[in-house]
Amino acid sequence: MQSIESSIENIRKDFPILKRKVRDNKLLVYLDNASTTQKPKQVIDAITNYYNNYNANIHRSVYSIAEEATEAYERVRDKVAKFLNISKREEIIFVRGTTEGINLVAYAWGRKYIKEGDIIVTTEYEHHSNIVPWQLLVKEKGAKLEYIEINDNGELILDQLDKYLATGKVKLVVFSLMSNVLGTISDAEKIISKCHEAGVKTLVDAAQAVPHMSVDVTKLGCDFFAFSAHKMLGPTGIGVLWVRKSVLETMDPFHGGGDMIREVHKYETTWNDLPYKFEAGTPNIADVIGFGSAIDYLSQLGMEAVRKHEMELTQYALDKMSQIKGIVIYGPKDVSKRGGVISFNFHDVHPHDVATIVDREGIAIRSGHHCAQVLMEKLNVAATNRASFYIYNTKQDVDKLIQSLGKVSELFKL
Amino acid sequence: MQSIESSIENIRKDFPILKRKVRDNKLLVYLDNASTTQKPKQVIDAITNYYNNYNANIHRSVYSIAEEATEAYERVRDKVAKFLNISKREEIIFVRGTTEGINLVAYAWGRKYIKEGDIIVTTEYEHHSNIVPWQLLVKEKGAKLEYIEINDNGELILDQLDKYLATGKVKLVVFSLMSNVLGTISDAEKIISKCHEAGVKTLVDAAQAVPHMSVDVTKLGCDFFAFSAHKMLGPTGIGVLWVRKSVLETMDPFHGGGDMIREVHKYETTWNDLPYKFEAGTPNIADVIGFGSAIDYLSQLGMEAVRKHEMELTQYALDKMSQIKGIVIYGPKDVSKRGGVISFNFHDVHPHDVATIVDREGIAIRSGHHCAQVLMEKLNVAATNRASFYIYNTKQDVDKLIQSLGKVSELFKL
Amino acid sequence: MSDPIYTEIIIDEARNPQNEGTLENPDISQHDSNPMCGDSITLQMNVTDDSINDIKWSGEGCTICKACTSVLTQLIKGKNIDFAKNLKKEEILSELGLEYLAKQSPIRIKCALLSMKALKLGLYSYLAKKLAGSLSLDNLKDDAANLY
Amino acid sequence: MSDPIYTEIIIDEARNPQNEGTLENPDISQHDSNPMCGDSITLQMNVTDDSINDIKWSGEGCTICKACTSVLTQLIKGKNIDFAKNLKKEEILSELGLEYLAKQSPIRIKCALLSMKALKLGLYSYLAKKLAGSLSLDNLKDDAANLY
Ligand SMILES: Cc1ncc(COP(=O)(O)O)c(C=O)c1O
Ligand SMILES: Cc1ncc(COP(=O)(O)O)c(C=O)c1O
Repeated sequence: MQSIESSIENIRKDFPILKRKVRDNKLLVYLDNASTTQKPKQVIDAITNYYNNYNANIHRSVYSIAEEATEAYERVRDKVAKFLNISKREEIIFVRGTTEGINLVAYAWGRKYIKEGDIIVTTEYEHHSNIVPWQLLVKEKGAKLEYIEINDNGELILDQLDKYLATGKVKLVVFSLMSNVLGTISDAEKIISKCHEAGVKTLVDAAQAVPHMSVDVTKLGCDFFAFSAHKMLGPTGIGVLWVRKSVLETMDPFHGGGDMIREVHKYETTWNDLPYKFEAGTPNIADVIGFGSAIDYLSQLGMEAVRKHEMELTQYALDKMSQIKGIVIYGPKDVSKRGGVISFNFHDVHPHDVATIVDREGIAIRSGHHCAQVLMEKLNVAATNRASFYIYNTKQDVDKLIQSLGKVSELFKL
Repeated sequence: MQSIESSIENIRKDFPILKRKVRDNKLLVYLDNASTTQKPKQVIDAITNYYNNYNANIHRSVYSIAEEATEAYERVRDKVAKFLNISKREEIIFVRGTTEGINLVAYAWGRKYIKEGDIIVTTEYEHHSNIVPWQLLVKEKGAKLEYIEINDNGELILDQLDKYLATGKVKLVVFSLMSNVLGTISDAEKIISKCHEAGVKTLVDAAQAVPHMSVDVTKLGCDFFAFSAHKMLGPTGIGVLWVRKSVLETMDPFHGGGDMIREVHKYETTWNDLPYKFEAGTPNIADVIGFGSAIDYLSQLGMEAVRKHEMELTQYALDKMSQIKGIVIYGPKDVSKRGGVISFNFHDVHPHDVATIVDREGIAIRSGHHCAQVLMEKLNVAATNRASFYIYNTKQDVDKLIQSLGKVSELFKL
Repeated sequence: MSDPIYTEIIIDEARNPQNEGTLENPDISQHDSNPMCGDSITLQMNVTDDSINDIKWSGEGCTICKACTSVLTQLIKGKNIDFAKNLKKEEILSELGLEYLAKQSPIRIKCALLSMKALKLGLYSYLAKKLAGSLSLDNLKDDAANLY
Repeated sequence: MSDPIYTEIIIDEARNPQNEGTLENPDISQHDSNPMCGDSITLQMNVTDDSINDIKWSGEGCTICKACTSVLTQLIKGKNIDFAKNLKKEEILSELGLEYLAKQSPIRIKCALLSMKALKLGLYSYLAKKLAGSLSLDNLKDDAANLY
């Protein structure tokens, strides 16, 4: 497997947007990859090719292009299975993204199995999409939501999980495999094995993990697993919810409509086979097909190489950034325990102002609460700045960021 | 406004797929437009342009391309508003399609307001997506689902609505503005005014109507209105749910997650303004932008011209088809009361066989139950064939179909 | 134009299918349907001494579905359960010259194999009831699930 | 590179904002926040004889948000309610040379106008309570809704 570094010029050529000039004719430096990634021309071409050559609705018709479309769509399900070492393709449900995936679980599993007095455990570093659906559910059911807190290093305090499990009331533990703010990689093996012992189901929010490291769902051993295509070179509007078959078989349908039924009568209806039971209506066919290309692209690079590249960049950036006047950096210091997401703040300068100043140089970083307000409350800040890397980012990108951050110190006389 | 007929050659040039050869080198004749339509290069280009030039997550960041993306996304909301004469942009919610739109209503409105003993009224010619969500809801709530039947001409028997309304138990009446099987255009004005008088809410499934005729949502006066982009030149994976603001304001959120919140705390959360409260997670940004181009394209043609073209084609096709040996045609005979969707059967030949034979000539028609099994039961058939037209179809396309249907009679010795 | 699908054999087989009807007190009765097109088949069998001594089918289907169902029932009738358990889809398809469907038409293949799916599921339920817990049955359910 | 946004005026105004604090028993107290960035402002006012005789704000915000809030409170303080009701966003923006924000940065404009949104909503609630049912108020809620 080649290193990303050695082929980075070719990789960058695959991403048309990297030639984009913004603001005062500055070349775009895109460092908001935790939010969404850019798309290689292979992905864009797959979508275009679908629309230009075989656009048709799927699963429904016998004519040629409908068969081609159905084949192409279903082949992506196989690609996802292979990419994540999932043995049963029917466990893979296409959804709009991580958010819809988690909500589907809350509605179609949670509303059936969560009862009054039950506990759902989440963590302090979750994205809103792994908090709010559970808040809504526990409110409806008279259940309770509890939080595993983080320590000063930005890591989960897993003893707290033991405490909750000991109550015997926990029905579900949900956590992010990688924090989208701190970059922390959760000790999934430990969490899931504790839950297994206690007979408790687990949901993994893998939105930040699947794009950036090799993940083996079978080995992981969780029950629910969700992620988004747009954070891994794929199109917007598509993502995956994986559910262990034995669990999926016990779930009520979520959306009612076309394709998810077997037979509809006026007053009763039977459901289609898995996974179609959970894919009601015309799916996002073009973007599933584009997503297939994204998986091909990443597979070709190799997820180990992707991870290695990001670890190098992150180490480089952490070293340089920590020397900037007035800066605070959040999350684990050890790059082997974190992904390529660096959140930071300047004393006395609001992140929004930092992002705007940096943007003037063509550099895109994110500032805000990153849909993690519970974590912001914990860190005792309203917002942070966040730079996050992907396969097309270089040390030069980091250098530009560092230089621009220097201007912040200057302008605000830090 | 130019007629479609006079500019059809130019229109056809905008659709790359119409040059596609299928099977034994036959030029594709696409007549499954009720299922999904083809896309003009303007729509495909808008998507490509987004990915190539300003792909970024929206509503969240201050850097240049994120602002461009947010602007472009929100501008489409305005386009939808203008296209359908909706005065409040915040009433427009982007969803995956009609199916998700209707399910959103069932969950976020229905679960709150439908109680034991209540009645929801639907019709015999609904698509599964306007039946199954209500079956699920009434089952959960101990409510009842009733059907307005159709007469021999394929039109709703509206006296039956009076009967249901007279019970005083009806909370919601749902109906399709145009049947996807019979082509029947519902008498929406009458239905909605009856419901208004009775203080009953109405939901319009406009999946087949918005693409094919001029629709004025304000004038219509319903409470909920849903349709899909992919049936009107737009990309797959995007659609619209419109809800009257006074109703939308009373609805609980549907999906929990990013963007739909105002402030998230550990145990309580407040919601974002409309419509964002109902758009959780990263939306399907690229396809919303592509959808904007589809609306532009149709606006430029003019929906009156679209309707006129389809009426002409439909009349032409009905005349010719009715002369084929062994054929039965369903739905209203009068083209002013129906859209460009023609369902038909041959005595003794299964629709699947018909579609396969026709497909050998490169002609794409749909055969099956069209996600309308309740209607199939009523028509006393397992399935039908369906040819459906759009702006790029010509009388030659119809001629080819007719010729090919002749072969069916021959092969099966009808 | 050649229409290899709609050969005279197939049209005839579908027009005059064998073993259409129902059984009085079937030992096995299995319904299955194809949500895409509405094909809907019920297969009924009587079993004596591990042998399928009668088989009938009823329902709606296209030419391909009917022809294949007819052929399937003819192949199975009088054979023992092990034969039916191990029947391969290729054996049905080749009888009617439809082998290429499996490759060329992922959608029409479902029409051809619907009755076979019902057969495998029906046998599964029947044997599962008789030999509850026996592992050797698992392949039947999997066979049915992986037919297309 | 020119950085027209971060002029000395704005940085100074934000570093030393006027009217920061809280009131004991405010007649009007309105909180609003920007879900995108976490800016979060509470505006409090005392009203006597239709005149806003005291105004304070508290909360978190970026340089632009703070500077604009400071300017807004200075403009309003001592003025009568009608003045505040009719205050236009352009008046705030021009004080700080930020007019172009409205066109160029649909996102940062929200930072600049958050306090104005709170002002309009706060007045709406206050007046609605006083003159329940009066139609002349509707524009305030709309003003707030349509600021950005
Ligand atoms: C009348 C009608 N309603 C609803 C739908 C469902 O639309 P979608 O599959 O885009 O959700 C369709 C199309 O399949 C339709 O024709
Ligand atoms: C950890 C995590 N979970 C969930 C999400 C939500 O993903 P989406 O917005 O694609 O639904 C994100 C991204 O925003 C994320 O970073």
